[in-house]
Amino acid sequence: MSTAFLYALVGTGLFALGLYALIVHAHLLRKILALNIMGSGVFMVLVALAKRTGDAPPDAVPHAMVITGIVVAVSATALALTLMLKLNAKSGHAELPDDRRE
Amino acid sequence: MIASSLLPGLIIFGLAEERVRLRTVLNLSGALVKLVLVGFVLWGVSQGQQYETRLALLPGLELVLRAGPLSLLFVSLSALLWLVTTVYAIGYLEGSPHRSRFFGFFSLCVTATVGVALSGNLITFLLFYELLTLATYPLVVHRGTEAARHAGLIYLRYTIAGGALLLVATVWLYTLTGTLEFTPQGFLDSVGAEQHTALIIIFTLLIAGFGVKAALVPLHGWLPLAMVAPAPVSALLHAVAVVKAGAFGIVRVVYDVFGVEFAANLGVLGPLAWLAAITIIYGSLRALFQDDLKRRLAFSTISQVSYIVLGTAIAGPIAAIGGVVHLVHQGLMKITLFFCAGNLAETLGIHKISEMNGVGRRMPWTMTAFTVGAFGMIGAPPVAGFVTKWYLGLGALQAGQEWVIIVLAGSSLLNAAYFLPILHRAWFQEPPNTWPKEFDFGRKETAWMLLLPPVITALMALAAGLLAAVAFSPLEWAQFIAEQEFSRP
Amino acid sequence: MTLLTWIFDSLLGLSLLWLAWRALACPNLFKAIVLFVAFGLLMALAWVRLAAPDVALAEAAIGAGLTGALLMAALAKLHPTEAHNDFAVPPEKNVTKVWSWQWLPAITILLVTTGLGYVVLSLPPYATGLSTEVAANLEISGASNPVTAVLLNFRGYDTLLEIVVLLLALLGVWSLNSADLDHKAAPGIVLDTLARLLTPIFILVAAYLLWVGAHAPGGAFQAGAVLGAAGVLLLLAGWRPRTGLMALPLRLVLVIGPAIFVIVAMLTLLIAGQMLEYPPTQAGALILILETAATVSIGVTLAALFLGGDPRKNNRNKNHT
Amino acid sequence: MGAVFTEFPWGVILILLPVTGGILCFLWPQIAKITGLFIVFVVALLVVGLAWQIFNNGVYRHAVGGWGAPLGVDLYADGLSLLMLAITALVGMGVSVYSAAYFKHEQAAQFWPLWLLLLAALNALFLSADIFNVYVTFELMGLAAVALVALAGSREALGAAMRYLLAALLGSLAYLLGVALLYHGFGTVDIALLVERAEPSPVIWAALGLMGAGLLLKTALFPLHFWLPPAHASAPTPVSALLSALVVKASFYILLRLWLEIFDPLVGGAGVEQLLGLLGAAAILWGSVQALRQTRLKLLIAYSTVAQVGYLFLAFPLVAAAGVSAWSAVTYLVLSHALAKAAMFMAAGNLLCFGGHDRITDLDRVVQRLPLTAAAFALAGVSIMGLPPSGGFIGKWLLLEAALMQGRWDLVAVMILGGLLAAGYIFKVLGYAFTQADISHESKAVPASMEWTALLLACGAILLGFLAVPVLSLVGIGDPFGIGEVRP
Repeated sequence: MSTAFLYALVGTGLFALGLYALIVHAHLLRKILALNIMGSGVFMVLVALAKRTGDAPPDAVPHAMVITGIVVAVSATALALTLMLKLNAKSGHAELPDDRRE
Repeated sequence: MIASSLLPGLIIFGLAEERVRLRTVLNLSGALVKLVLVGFVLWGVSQGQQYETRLALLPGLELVLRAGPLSLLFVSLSALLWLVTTVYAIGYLEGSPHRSRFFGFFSLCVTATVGVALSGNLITFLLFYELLTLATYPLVVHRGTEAARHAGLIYLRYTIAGGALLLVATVWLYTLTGTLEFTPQGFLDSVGAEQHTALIIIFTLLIAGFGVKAALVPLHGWLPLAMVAPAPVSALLHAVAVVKAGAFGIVRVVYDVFGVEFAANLGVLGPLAWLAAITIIYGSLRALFQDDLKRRLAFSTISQVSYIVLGTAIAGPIAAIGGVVHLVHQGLMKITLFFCAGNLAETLGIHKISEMNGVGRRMPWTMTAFTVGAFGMIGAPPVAGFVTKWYLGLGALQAGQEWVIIVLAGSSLLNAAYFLPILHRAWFQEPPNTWPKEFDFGRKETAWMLLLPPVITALMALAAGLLAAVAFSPLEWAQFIAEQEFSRP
Repeated sequence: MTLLTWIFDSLLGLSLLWLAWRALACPNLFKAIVLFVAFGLLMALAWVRLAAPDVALAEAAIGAGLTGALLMAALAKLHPTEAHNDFAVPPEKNVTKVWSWQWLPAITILLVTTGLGYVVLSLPPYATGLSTEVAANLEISGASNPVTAVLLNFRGYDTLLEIVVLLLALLGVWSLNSADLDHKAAPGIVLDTLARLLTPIFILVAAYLLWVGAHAPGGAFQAGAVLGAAGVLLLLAGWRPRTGLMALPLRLVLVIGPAIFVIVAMLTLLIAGQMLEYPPTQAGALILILETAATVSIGVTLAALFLGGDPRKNNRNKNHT
Repeated sequence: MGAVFTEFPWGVILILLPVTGGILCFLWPQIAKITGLFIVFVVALLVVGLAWQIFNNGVYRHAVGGWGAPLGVDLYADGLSLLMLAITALVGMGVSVYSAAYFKHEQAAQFWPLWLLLLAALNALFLSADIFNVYVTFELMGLAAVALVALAGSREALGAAMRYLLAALLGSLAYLLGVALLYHGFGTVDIALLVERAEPSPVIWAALGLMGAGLLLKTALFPLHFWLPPAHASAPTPVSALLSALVVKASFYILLRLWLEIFDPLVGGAGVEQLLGLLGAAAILWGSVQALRQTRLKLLIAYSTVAQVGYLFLAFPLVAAAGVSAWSAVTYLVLSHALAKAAMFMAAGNLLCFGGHDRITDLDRVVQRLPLTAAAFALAGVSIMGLPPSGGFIGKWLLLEAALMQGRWDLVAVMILGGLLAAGYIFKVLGYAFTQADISHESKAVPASMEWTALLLACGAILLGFLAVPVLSLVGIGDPFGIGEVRP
């Protein structure tokens, strides 16, 4: 198996791990971490598969996409963290209110 | 023609509560203009002119308004009665709150009725029919009490569900035929025999949908409850708008969608006739046991409207005349009765039949009008109701359906049984010393705006019976319509 | 591929997965964040192995560095009882719960991932993507580093929107929160000195990355991130900008990136007929202008995000509470 | 003169102008309201210009940077995009006028830049022809929407915004993974090129699964709707209107595009449509029943959105035999729901503002004294129930027609039942408009502009019922539904 596919598989694995953690964990900080790791997984798939060029330099377009993605991810993370803190200050919890308690 | 009541309606919504005079002027002028227009078109059509308006609604579907003979019969009725009812309502609601809202929806309601009458195809019909539902709901709940809200809810449940059935049936019909245009003798000849089961289901759906408003048993549950509405609303609901729209819908379906012959071949008219007969008897029986005057009238309506359906379902030209002409006759008579009931309630506070002892001496004009209406309902000559029953009976014999005669006779007996005691009480019993709640109108028996309308409608009912053979009488029109339907080119 | 690199790649991949797992599962949130930062650094290593040095730089600076700092700062501000109690349910209850419902997502995700893995492997082993097109047009793009060419020229429109996303995040944060502008005493002499020493160096590094980005790994995002890091360091050391600067001047600096981008987009639309179509002769200069503006905005925005609130609202909110 | 109109790059300005506006509003909050209103109205004019252009020249295509796909990003507009842009501009104007009176002081300063950037994101989304670019616009839209929800500041709003953000990010990541697979499978992210290059393969299925799941989550199709009711109900009123009317439709639009262009030709007929239809039916029933059970007005309206989204998905299984009707129905439902739901939320907002609460059982004190608002709610309700004459009726008619053509009685039943339930929950509210209640004292005046915008939008939804022929012919430009080629 070539490097490209090896890392691409790692990427899908990261995506899956993040998804699982996002679903089962209640703490918002953990959910935010999970989304970041999912994101890393997706970026990994994008970049890894760009290296299927043999000895030639890899495809630069996915690289640019990933850089865009990283900036978007940090923006979203910052907003999410602020929301979490604000929610925490208002309710004393850093979990989402349960649906059933409505 | 539609605009003549839509525009005042919309303007009235915007009017402040205090602008009584302006509102009255708008209302009456709208009604008069409409009447004049109707007269004009009536004359035009009798000269062989065509009036038609088309507006594209969807690719392949248009909004069609067409003034055919059947439409005009209904339009003339509603235009005439609207004017009368408007006068009555202005008198009736003097001083009560939310009048702008009331008259706004009132006008919308008539708009919808005229739309229903003039519809040239099923989708236009459906459109105005639903508009009618929406416009009448605020009228039913106008009083704003808990009972009114409840009645409104029941009313909606029935009518919206009925509307949904209509929608399915209409769309289905459209997918089968590709047209919805009302055509004398129907437009289904092209549909292959393998689709006949589907057509029977469609017919059932359509009848069920219209039957809700026409209050066919067992779909009549909303009507007695809706009696909580103010008297002019009841009058309008029963005589002109809602119930009639349902009955009119059934007539349209049988004549202009399916065609009498086609429907008879499908075998759907027999059950419809039976359903109508059951409704006639059931409504009369229930009416017999009501002490509340308006409720008795309501069950009477259930019974009477089915004459129209019956006339349609018998599938013979003479019965058809009876059915169609009853559309007008029942309207005239029933509106008289409701106006009178309203007068009794507004003047003396009488709601129950047991309180009506000797009321004829206190309010002779009102009760005379009431008597005319009641005799008409029973079918005694020379009031209009007699003409209906005569033609229905003849038609049934002609079509070889003798059982209908028994139904007619039975229902006439029952009608007599629930109206005659009222008349007896009113005219021949001693009046009590005090009425439940008397309002003072000086030397007159009640306000003239309340008194005039029932007297006029009673006179018209009499006239329709006496002058049935004159040109332009309802009977003449009905004969014209029946000829169109039954004469194959 | 030699056996040695294969072993190295496998080990790196496995450690990435393991670190991610630990970061998501370890009960202590502080540890989790540390593990996440470590994960980010290993990711950077992986990017290098995948011949993506630009991504590696961005990941190290933004993905691991700034995200880590944001996470740490947030953790510090969390309500004390929440910061350490990271599972909603107490552990013993958690165990019983595992069997009641957690197996369902686990199995579903496992199946889906297996499917995804199969799909990934079904791709052709050799594909050039758009690299030939990129290479063919590199000459006239105004940048010899293909990643910069894609970011600022070929797909410059994406980048325009992305800078707006960053600004938007700041708008969101500011609408939620106000920032504390009181000067803080430096937490320690070490940090203070470090900050004073490192800030100029960081700025220099940022300038270098920006300049070199045109033909070598680096560029606006990496430079902006380094600039942001300098800001974070200053903020950590207790430095707070003067209130007078917080009004219009700060906002002007924050929007200079998106603003210049929009202006360039409009001008190119008017002159060349297509949005962001640079005349080949001026492409290099235009890209440099865009990148400089973007760097400044990115750096300041990132630092402002770290500050975590709207400095303008500070005084008003104090009066309320 | 004509040439100026037909050659002018309306589409690009549609994106750049609101971005500029957002920046200006951020820089000078004092003039945010004026700037915002001005920009939104100019955007509406630009849409008219674009419509003129598309009408004369056919589809609009703009190669950003002059490169053209696959290297560059393309903008693309056909009849469908145009209609989405138009409805965005229309609802956007309404919301802007409403907001000008609704938001005060500091909140206004925060609202306008966020809203203008959201408008830019929506316009960019409807013009995009590039699936990675769509990802970026999604993030722009998502973050703006979340920040707008959080503007309400209450605990419920913050929780709802958080949930919304997590769902939006998850959806975006799933979508992005799909983009990654498509790019590496076929070497492009341009939709038109993907259509040429794509062929049935595991990649297509995986991409469909990932992008589909992500987009369904964003569109809030049952059972992925969990985030929608709290977010739409607790947001500030103009934001609720924007979210329900436009933002949900944006992800649906992309789903529709991708399905029509890429996936349907490759995997159509393999049961995916049926699944979508099934979920749509479930959404209608579940959303309607939940709406009926709510005690708070805004939650009721939010659940109604869940149900209405379901109708859009009923069209998918109906395309095989009745493509024209089904897709026309979808277009119409999208348009009329946008107008009606925006009007409905605004009406609810007026009641909330007037009476200080939105408990349905206590509405009697409020509804009576805001006749314009009550009328707006009622007219919007007519469209939502699908009663004639209204845009909703036309949509429902077309959808019923399609279902009957195909003999799908199950779907017919669902539609009818959904309509009845809708009537149930709408009249549950309207019934109170007619009850007699004593005058209460704790009430605030509602600005006339807020009442009138609600009413005008509702009238728009009704009026739409008479415009089917021109609207549907406009959608047909560029043949977005592929009706030109009849499928076997």
